[in-house]
Amino acid sequence: MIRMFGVSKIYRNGIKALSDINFHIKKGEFVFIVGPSGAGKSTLIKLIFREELPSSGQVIVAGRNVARLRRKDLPFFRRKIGVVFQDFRLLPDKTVFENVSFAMEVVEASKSEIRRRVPEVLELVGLRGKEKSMPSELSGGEQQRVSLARAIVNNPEIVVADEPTGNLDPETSWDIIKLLQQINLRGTTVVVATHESSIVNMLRKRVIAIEKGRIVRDQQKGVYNYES
Amino acid sequence: MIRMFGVSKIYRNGIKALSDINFHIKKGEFVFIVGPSGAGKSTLIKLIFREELPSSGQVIVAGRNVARLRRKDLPFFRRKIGVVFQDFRLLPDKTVFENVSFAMEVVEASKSEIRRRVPEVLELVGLRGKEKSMPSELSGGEQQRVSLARAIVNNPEIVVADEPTGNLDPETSWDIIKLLQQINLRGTTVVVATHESSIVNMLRKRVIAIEKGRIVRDQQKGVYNYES
Amino acid sequence: MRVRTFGYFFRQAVVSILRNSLMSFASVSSVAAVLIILGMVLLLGLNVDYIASDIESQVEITAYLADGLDVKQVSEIGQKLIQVKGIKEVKFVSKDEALKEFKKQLGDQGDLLEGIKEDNPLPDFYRIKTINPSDISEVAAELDNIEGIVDIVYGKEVVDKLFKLTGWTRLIGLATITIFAFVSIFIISNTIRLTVFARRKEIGIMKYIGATEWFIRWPFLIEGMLLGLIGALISVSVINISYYYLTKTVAQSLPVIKLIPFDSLLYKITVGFMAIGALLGALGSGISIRRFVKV
Amino acid sequence: MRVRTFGYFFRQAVVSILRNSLMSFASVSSVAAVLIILGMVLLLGLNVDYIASDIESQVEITAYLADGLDVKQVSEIGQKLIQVKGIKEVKFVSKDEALKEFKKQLGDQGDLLEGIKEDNPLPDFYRIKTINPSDISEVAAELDNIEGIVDIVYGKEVVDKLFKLTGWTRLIGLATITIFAFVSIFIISNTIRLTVFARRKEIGIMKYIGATEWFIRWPFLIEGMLLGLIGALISVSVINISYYYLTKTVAQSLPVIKLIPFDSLLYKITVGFMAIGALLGALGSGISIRRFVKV
Ligand SMILES: Nc1ncnc2c1ncn2[C@@H]1O[C@H](COP(=O)(O)OP(=O)(O)OP(=O)(O)O)[C@@H](O)[C@H]1O
Ligand SMILES: Nc1ncnc2c1ncn2[C@@H]1O[C@H](COP(=O)(O)OP(=O)(O)OP(=O)(O)O)[C@@H](O)[C@H]1O
Ligand SMILES: [Mg+2]
Ligand SMILES: [Mg+2]
Repeated sequence: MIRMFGVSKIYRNGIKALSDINFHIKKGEFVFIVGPSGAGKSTLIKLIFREELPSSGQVIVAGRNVARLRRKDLPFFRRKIGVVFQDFRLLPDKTVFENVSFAMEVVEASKSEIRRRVPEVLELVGLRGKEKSMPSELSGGEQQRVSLARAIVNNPEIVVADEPTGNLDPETSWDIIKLLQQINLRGTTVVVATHESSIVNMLRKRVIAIEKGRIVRDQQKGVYNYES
Repeated sequence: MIRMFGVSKIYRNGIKALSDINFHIKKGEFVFIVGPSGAGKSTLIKLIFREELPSSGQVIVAGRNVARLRRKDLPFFRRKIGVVFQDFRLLPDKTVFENVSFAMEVVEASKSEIRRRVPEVLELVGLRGKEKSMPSELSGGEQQRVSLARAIVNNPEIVVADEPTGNLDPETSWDIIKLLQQINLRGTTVVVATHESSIVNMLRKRVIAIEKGRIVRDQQKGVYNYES
Repeated sequence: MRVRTFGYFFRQAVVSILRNSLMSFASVSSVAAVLIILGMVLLLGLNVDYIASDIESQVEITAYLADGLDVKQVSEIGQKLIQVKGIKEVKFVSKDEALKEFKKQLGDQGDLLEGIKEDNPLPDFYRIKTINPSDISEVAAELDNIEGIVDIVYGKEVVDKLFKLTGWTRLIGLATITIFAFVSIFIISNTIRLTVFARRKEIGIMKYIGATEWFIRWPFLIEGMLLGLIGALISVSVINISYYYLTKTVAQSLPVIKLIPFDSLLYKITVGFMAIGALLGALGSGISIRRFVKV
Repeated sequence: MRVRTFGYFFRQAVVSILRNSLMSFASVSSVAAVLIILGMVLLLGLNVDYIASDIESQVEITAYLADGLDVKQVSEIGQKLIQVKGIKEVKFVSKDEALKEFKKQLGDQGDLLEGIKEDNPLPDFYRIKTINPSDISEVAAELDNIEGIVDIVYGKEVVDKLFKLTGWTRLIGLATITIFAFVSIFIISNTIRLTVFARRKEIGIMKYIGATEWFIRWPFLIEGMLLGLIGALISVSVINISYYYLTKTVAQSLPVIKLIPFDSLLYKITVGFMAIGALLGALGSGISIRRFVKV
């Protein structure tokens, strides 16, 4: 489902965020990306949904080489991927409901479908009753969950989540991770960049560890830290 | 240093974020604020540096009743408090160096002072070499550390940090917490809202736990969770 | 695209205008201000043209007749004149009428002619207006070979000067209107552009969610269109009301100056400006969004 | 506040303009466009006033003298006239000169007067210009009791009409300039306001860091001032160059129309517009930032 061959990424200011990344995530896998702050996790995730293009190497997602996507195909490619952004990226002028429904409007879902599905997803992430709040009226954790709700509302083939529990207490974090697991069980490929060692250690899923832009470990049923 | 008497906060949309909060944090204390997402931690912190005013009750910080501060005294009051924001709040048009030096320009520090102190603080938070980056060119954790650097650069009397490690890996988190402890040892009052149970449990500092806007526990040498 | 999606775009645009009320207000009022100015200039230019045409239309040829023609001969010449191409109007002036007119022209000094009354030296003449005032020289040349006409006078110098002047006035008027129109387009699209700038991050977010470029564009286009339309609406209201009172006041205090009547302009300017406002708003928004929508 | 802090503000403003280059460009060009238009209107208005004054200054009184005065008497009257308050210029015209002039005025029809040559019925007269053209009636009244003057003519109706017309033209010109000036102020401050809107979040952040209101304001004020100043600079360049060529072209092709000479305007408009640009930029920025700086 997601493959990278010899990928490296050098930002415009000369910073080398990734070097020689190779991996293959199969359909239906659940993968954690771990590594210290600034290691390149977010960059890796941005390559998947083509926010950034690789400086060299090939990124192949859902059978498409992202570098070769034509401009008009890009939106349709991105609809296959639900993204939870590290910085949430909610639309500041839209309510919680509208932020989530926006993703469905984009794919021209029917009104009745939207009315049914959006509350359902908001319920799943524990945000019932916040439908009419604006993002600026939410706590950090609540914003993060709106971002998650938006990512999963269209049942995408792939969900990539960049620190989806960074602003959440352990209990809520667990609920969110369970939700991602459920989605994964239904066949969705799930990639989660995270710092939460307890969650990684508990779940025993595949772990790709990055340090200074290089994969230092790629382990099935892995833990957060080799040494621990 | 920080006292609240019967404080409650109702936001304009009618949401009751805090009810009947009472506590007293003494000069030089190190306090964790914990609680589930949406409990009211950020609201509590916003009351301390007067981003928000209490709907009822008294908030007294550094001997001043925040509700009675005159507009012209407000900036000077705020300079006593270094804040790490949950959403970082970096100035998007300024480089990392400028973001930190801005806090010193505000107090009209001398040029030589700024040239000496800013690199020193950036070194402390592990951001050496990122001086010239713009916030948009930083990873989430790097941005968070810039926010921290800015909060401590002027050696304020009080440091309040809203989830200062939410975007950091465990190791970097520990470095940051140690930094806060050092600052605390020099006499600064430190208030940290956090979800990181491992850190809270390890440090055994005073813990104020909030749930649904109420203090449910205020414990010296506390842990993250009663039950755990 | 479904009709329902279009309804969604429209609602999004309206909601966005309301939620960004400060910014909407700033841009609508700028658009209105610019269009009011453009309207003023346009009305000024049109009126200058109108007055110039009015003055030009008073230009005429005087065809002096030979002395001692009888009534039949005179009317025959009249018949011939009417058939000449380019002539609009022909009026006979007898020598007596001519003297009266001449006296009147002289005003205070008219008394000087008192002595000439008995032996009127002035000839009869035809006063001729051309369909197209600027064709006057050609038409005058045609009259030369009509028998019974002894002299053709049309103040060549004065007429040439007049046309030069009205020509210049028209040119300056047109140039001014054109410049103002371009500047207005520029300012309006710049204003709308600034409102888009303020929201450029949203555009990026929408793209990462899988919105097509047009899905992002449409609400912005509609929003720009609505902002432009509202601005235009305000401007035409102000222009119409002001012009109504201006024509009324001028008609009372300065009847010499003939302005274009209010009624005949109202409709065109209203429709035209609404169209301009809507178009420029949509364009300004569309152009500035391009930069952010791409990539 | 230290001088060094002010240097910091200035640097911040410049850096901010450069980093927000797209937005800076949009607002500078809008300011320039608005000021170019204002400049055009201002020059038009000033020139209309200039031309109106020129026409007014040609208004004159004709004081007809009694028949058969000798040279001494005539020059005595001249002496008296010069001493009358409000009179600028006095010129004697003999009956022969008068007839010649009259003929010239009649042009083609001048031949009609051929017969009168021998027995010239026209009187000698003085042609009088007043210092202040609009005082003409009062001055004329004063002349009534000077001996030897039999009639005083100054075309009361024509002069009244002329002053009514120039008065109206001036009024409309002034009104137009005033309206344009206000609209320009409005658009410029609106434009600068939009650039501040786009950065309102930064202002909040600065406050929470403990910046005083003036510490936040100064860089924005300076930035607004600089944007206004640059816009004004562009506009005065365009205005000066265009006006230079306009005066040159008009002097060649339409020497009848006397425009205000280029040199005498250049300096005032340049300085004035720079000041306006800087002031409006700073004000627009200052006013719009108030809303965000407070609380
Ligand atoms: N747009 C950018 N331009 C330039 N450099 C960038 C950009 N984005 C990230 N970087 C740099 O690339 C490196 C990797 O960043 P990335 O965001 O991938 O880290 P990360 O692993 O997600 O870190 P964190 O856990 O702190 O979010 C960092 O050193 C960062 O400063
Ligand atoms: N500006 C606001 N206007 C209205 N409601 C708000 C506002 N800010 C926060 N709230 C609401 O107040 C409650 C408390 O929010 P707060 O940000 O204090 O939570 P928190 O404890 O910091 O949560 P988290 O751990 O997720 O950051 C939440 O229900 C939130 O939706
Ligand atoms: Mg990251
Ligand atoms: Mg919070």
